Amino acid sequence: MRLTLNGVPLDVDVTTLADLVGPLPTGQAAAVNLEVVPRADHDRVALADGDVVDVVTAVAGG
Amino acid sequence: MRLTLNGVPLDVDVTTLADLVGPLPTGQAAAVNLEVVPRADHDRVALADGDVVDVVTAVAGG
Amino acid sequence: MRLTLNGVPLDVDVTTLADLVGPLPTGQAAAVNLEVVPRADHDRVALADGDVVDVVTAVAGG
Amino acid sequence: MRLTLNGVPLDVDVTTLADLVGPLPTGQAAAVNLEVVPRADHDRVALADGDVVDVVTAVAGG
Amino acid sequence: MSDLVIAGTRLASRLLLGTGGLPRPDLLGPVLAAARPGLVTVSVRRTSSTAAGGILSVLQEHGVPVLPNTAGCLSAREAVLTAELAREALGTSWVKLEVVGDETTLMPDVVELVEAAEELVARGFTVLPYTTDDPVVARRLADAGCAAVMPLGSPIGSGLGVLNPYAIEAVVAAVDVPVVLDAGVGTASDAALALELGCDAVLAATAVTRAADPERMAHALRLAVAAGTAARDAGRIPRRATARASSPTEGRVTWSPGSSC
Amino acid sequence: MSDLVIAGTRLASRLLLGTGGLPRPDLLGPVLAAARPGLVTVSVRRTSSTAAGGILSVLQEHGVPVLPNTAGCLSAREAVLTAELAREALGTSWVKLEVVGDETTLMPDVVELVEAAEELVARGFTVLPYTTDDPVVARRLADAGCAAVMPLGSPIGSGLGVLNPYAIEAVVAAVDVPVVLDAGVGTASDAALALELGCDAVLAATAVTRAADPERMAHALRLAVAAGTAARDAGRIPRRATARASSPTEGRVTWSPGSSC
Amino acid sequence: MSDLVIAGTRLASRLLLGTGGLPRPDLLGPVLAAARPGLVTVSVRRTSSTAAGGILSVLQEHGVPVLPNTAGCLSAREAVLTAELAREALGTSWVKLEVVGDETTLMPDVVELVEAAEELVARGFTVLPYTTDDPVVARRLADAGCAAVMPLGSPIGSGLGVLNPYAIEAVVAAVDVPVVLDAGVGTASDAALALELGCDAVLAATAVTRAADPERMAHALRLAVAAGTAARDAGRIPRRATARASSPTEGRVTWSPGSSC
Amino acid sequence: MSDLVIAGTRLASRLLLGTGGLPRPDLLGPVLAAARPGLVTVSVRRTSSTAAGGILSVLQEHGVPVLPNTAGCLSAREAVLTAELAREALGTSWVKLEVVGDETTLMPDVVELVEAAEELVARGFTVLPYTTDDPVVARRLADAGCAAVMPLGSPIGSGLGVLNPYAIEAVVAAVDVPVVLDAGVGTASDAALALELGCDAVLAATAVTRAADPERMAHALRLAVAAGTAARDAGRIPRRATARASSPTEGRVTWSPGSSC
Repeated sequence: MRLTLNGVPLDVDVTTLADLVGPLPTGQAAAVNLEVVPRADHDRVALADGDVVDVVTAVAGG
Repeated sequence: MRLTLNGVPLDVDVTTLADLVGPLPTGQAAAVNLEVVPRADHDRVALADGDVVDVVTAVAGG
Repeated sequence: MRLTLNGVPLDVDVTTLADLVGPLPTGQAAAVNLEVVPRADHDRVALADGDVVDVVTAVAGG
Repeated sequence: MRLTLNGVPLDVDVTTLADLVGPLPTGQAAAVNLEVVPRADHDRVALADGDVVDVVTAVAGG
Repeated sequence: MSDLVIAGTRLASRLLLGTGGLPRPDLLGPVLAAARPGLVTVSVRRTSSTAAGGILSVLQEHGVPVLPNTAGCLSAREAVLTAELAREALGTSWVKLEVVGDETTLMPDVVELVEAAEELVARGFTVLPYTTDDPVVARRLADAGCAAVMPLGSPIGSGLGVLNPYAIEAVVAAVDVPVVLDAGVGTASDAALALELGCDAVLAATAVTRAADPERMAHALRLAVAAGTAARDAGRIPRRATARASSPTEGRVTWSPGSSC
Repeated sequence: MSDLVIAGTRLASRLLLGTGGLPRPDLLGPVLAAARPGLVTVSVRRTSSTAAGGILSVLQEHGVPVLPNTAGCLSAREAVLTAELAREALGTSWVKLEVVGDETTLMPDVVELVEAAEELVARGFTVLPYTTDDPVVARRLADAGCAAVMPLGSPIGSGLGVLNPYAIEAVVAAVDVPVVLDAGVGTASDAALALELGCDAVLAATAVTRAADPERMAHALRLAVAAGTAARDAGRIPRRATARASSPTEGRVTWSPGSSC
Repeated sequence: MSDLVIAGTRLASRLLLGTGGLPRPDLLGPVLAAARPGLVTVSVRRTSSTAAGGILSVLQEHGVPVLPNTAGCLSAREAVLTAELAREALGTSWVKLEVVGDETTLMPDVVELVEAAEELVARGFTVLPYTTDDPVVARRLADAGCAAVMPLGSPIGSGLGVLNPYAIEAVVAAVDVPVVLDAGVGTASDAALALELGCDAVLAATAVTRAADPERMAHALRLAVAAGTAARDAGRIPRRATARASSPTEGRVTWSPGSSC
Repeated sequence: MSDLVIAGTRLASRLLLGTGGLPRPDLLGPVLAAARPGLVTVSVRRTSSTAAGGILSVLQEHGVPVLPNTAGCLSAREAVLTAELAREALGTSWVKLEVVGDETTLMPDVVELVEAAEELVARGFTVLPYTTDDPVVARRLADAGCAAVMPLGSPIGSGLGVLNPYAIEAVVAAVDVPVVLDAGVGTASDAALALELGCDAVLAATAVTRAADPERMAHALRLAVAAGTAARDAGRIPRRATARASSPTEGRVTWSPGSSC
């Protein structure tokens, strides 16, 4: 399956968001196609070819 | 016919806007129910009971 | 003897500055004719008719 | 005779200030040993060995 | 600086004038003669109100183009209606757009202002909005098709001058349309400063009309606008933290260092 | 405001001009034509120095009275000598008295200044001292017989304008002789402000001579001085912390409070 | 002044801190210890970016509540997405809402800002918007349900302090929610001034993180905020144009008027 | 910054306090406890005057060194007499030298001041002169042997703060002795600013004694002086005309440029 992860094209063989990003530590979050996916749903959200996935973390700023 | 002219209730017997306000000099304009009526249409616009008519003029300001 | 003490005319019968002002507490000082007289000299300085004596004290200020 | 003219040592054979500086145009003035010499006295003031002569002129400034 | 052109129209002066607040209507003529403004604002009000009318003939006499305003309007809707009334009354599609957001400070409500500007541009008006000193809002107004932007120096009638010169410079940098400093001018130096900051014109009202001598203040502001324009064109010296002598430092006559001075 | 009179002499303008710093001597004529100054300062320097001379004929041509200065002098003694040289050279007893106390800031040394002023007055000079913005020193100078006082707005050549308007107003209040703002003017609004603060005149040098276009800046300052003078005479509006409408607040056409607006 | 309460939450300090710009990440701990801030902002960025992470454990260690921001967002839509990411990542519904309208000045785009604020309030966020010093926009934000408003003193990172104190006072007067001065603080006196003008808190970032000694500046700002708060509560003396003696005017010892003094 | 040392004596604080103007004498104790000043000024007055006495025991109780002033003196001669009276009365050779030149502005007469300073130094006093913000006079005073210089920020009791920060910086640069900002402080930010400008200490009187709550303002100024000192030591960020982001500019999650945003 062809995905984009944090802006980088990627060819991986995964089914769910959890498969791709694993368990996220506190301070991180994931979005699929620019919609935030709550942590609890990561293993219920199936990824599709062409999906855009982003994982963010808290950084110094502001 | 009961009208409001410049905020003041009025009981008059008129048919058109022109009947009510006469020929307006340069610098003045009239509105019926808060819609501006071009000068050329004053004698074509019929007034109805309850209409709100305003006549304005340029004054010092700003 | 006619003296001026702190701007007020005074008729007194004294010989020395000490006679007039007594022992001054800390924070006070005396001058005769606008010359400061050290505390130790108060009983050695004789006053003369017409002398101007001032006694000052520290006050809130500045 | 050894003079200083405008800060520069000079060996010249002159008698008076006028001999040295000639007729000064309007806008100029001369001093000998840092004393201004009125124009009218230039040919009456004798110079002596070691004298310091300055000639100034109006310049743009201020 | 060449002449000020707004929406393709060359104005006769970089001083614009408001007319409200004169103690006597007959002062308007002398004030106009002294100010020679490029535009003069008027308001439109009900004929039954106590507001002084009869102003147009004086303006015509002095050959000054009129710029109706929407002063007092509290919403885009009100401002659009007022602009339409003014266009019909005065035969001009130019409008100084004002949407007030606060009756104490008379500050613009920029959200309503942008909305009103878009609507009026769509209706064919030449829109000159009275706005804050916010460069982002100014660019929005310019992008919406406004013919100029009119940021405030300080609140209307306050006479506090340009409270934030930095912001006015940012507005000037942000837009390609003319910038007219509006509101807050109190005296000549305020007007000159506005031009020096890069504004293309200044609008004064209270500064003139409520001065002790309105005619003389009108004259003062005309001179100040000309002065500020010329100074800007002349390219001022940079500000320096240290002094720099303006007289020659060499050639002074004095005692030599060694002598007893 | 009537004409400026110093020591009984009516000056043609409230703008005074320094001449040092022009990039080319031939600019002086056009600058004088544009500025039309009431007085023009010059320095006196050794004929052998590199300082530009030949200035007097240009001044005469433009009919401008000359005011020699004692720029660069570091003591009363030096200043008196320089003033005497200038009087002999230029045939005028007027002198702009400068005694510098610090070669970085070029600030006056007021102790030496007062001493020099007293000496020069005693020698029959008409003394215009360059001083600080200290009202007590200004009064001392006036009491010593100076014909005017010339407080600085900011350091010479800095272009920082009037750093302490409060102090300049205090100087104006402290003396009965004319007050000339000297030093620090950078642009037109600075000059206008000085007049508005109550100064009787402004002296500019670097602001003009080192501007990108000296002739135009000369013109700008002439206008600015006229603007500031007129504004002061016109009686400006008071500064207010709150806004005050300049358009009528009554008679607007709008939806009634009850309607859906 | 009692403790600062925002959205029902009592904060430990009126100093809020941004964390971006520290030269070394290990300085964060000492800075927090010195500042003891009421809230600390963080950004959310892709895990693959070079932005320094690992910040949360340091914040937890110091017991400081985190306030995620939407820095860099150019539209309401982007800001809402970023706020949602932050809420999910950090488990807080608080957000410092930033919508930038100009990449040079980093000034807020107030039109997008108001829209984003409305949307985020509707989604249950506690919204603290970074805004301009415009009181009308501030009131719109408060009316939209924002928990505080955060007007800028001057552009982000400029260190210019409060460019328009008048406007900040107007913002304070316009809203009932807490006012946090955000952006522009350069040093201690800027922070104290903000409190004296009526702000309820100050947010500093660059002033601390890019100071030569961030830890010491953090300490300085903590003291300054306390100083400004106390000064405001103490009721300062009014400003006077004239002097007023602070020492007794009677009872001095001196020569009598008639004597030769 | 290390401790403040004047004439070899280490002071406990960079805040100095004047005591005149308290509404009730019993406030002095709490004010001293809140301010913890390094020195406290007093005046000397005739015992028969109405001026409040009994102050020394309170000062002793709080362990604060006393600094007598010569407030109200109009000439060097008067000031020397007053200093001698104070030395005899208080057993200290320290004196805050004031020679007033104008009873409206209470500005120093710097000519008399320098003369008095020279005389008092010759008589063995440790002289701290209250002076103007003139760097040349400050250097003269330092050269005369004064132990510190105390330039005014603005007139005594005016609360106008530092009217000319440029001048205060010039004074700091001009002398090697400690610089104490004296007069004009109105509130905490003024005091912090003075330290940031390079002053070594601040003297406040009216700001505290006539505040609505003197004790709290004393506390505020103590914090402000500490804040300003720390900020100066911390090395503030430079002022910039343009913004600089404090959050990372990379790594944001958003719509790609090509998408419909």
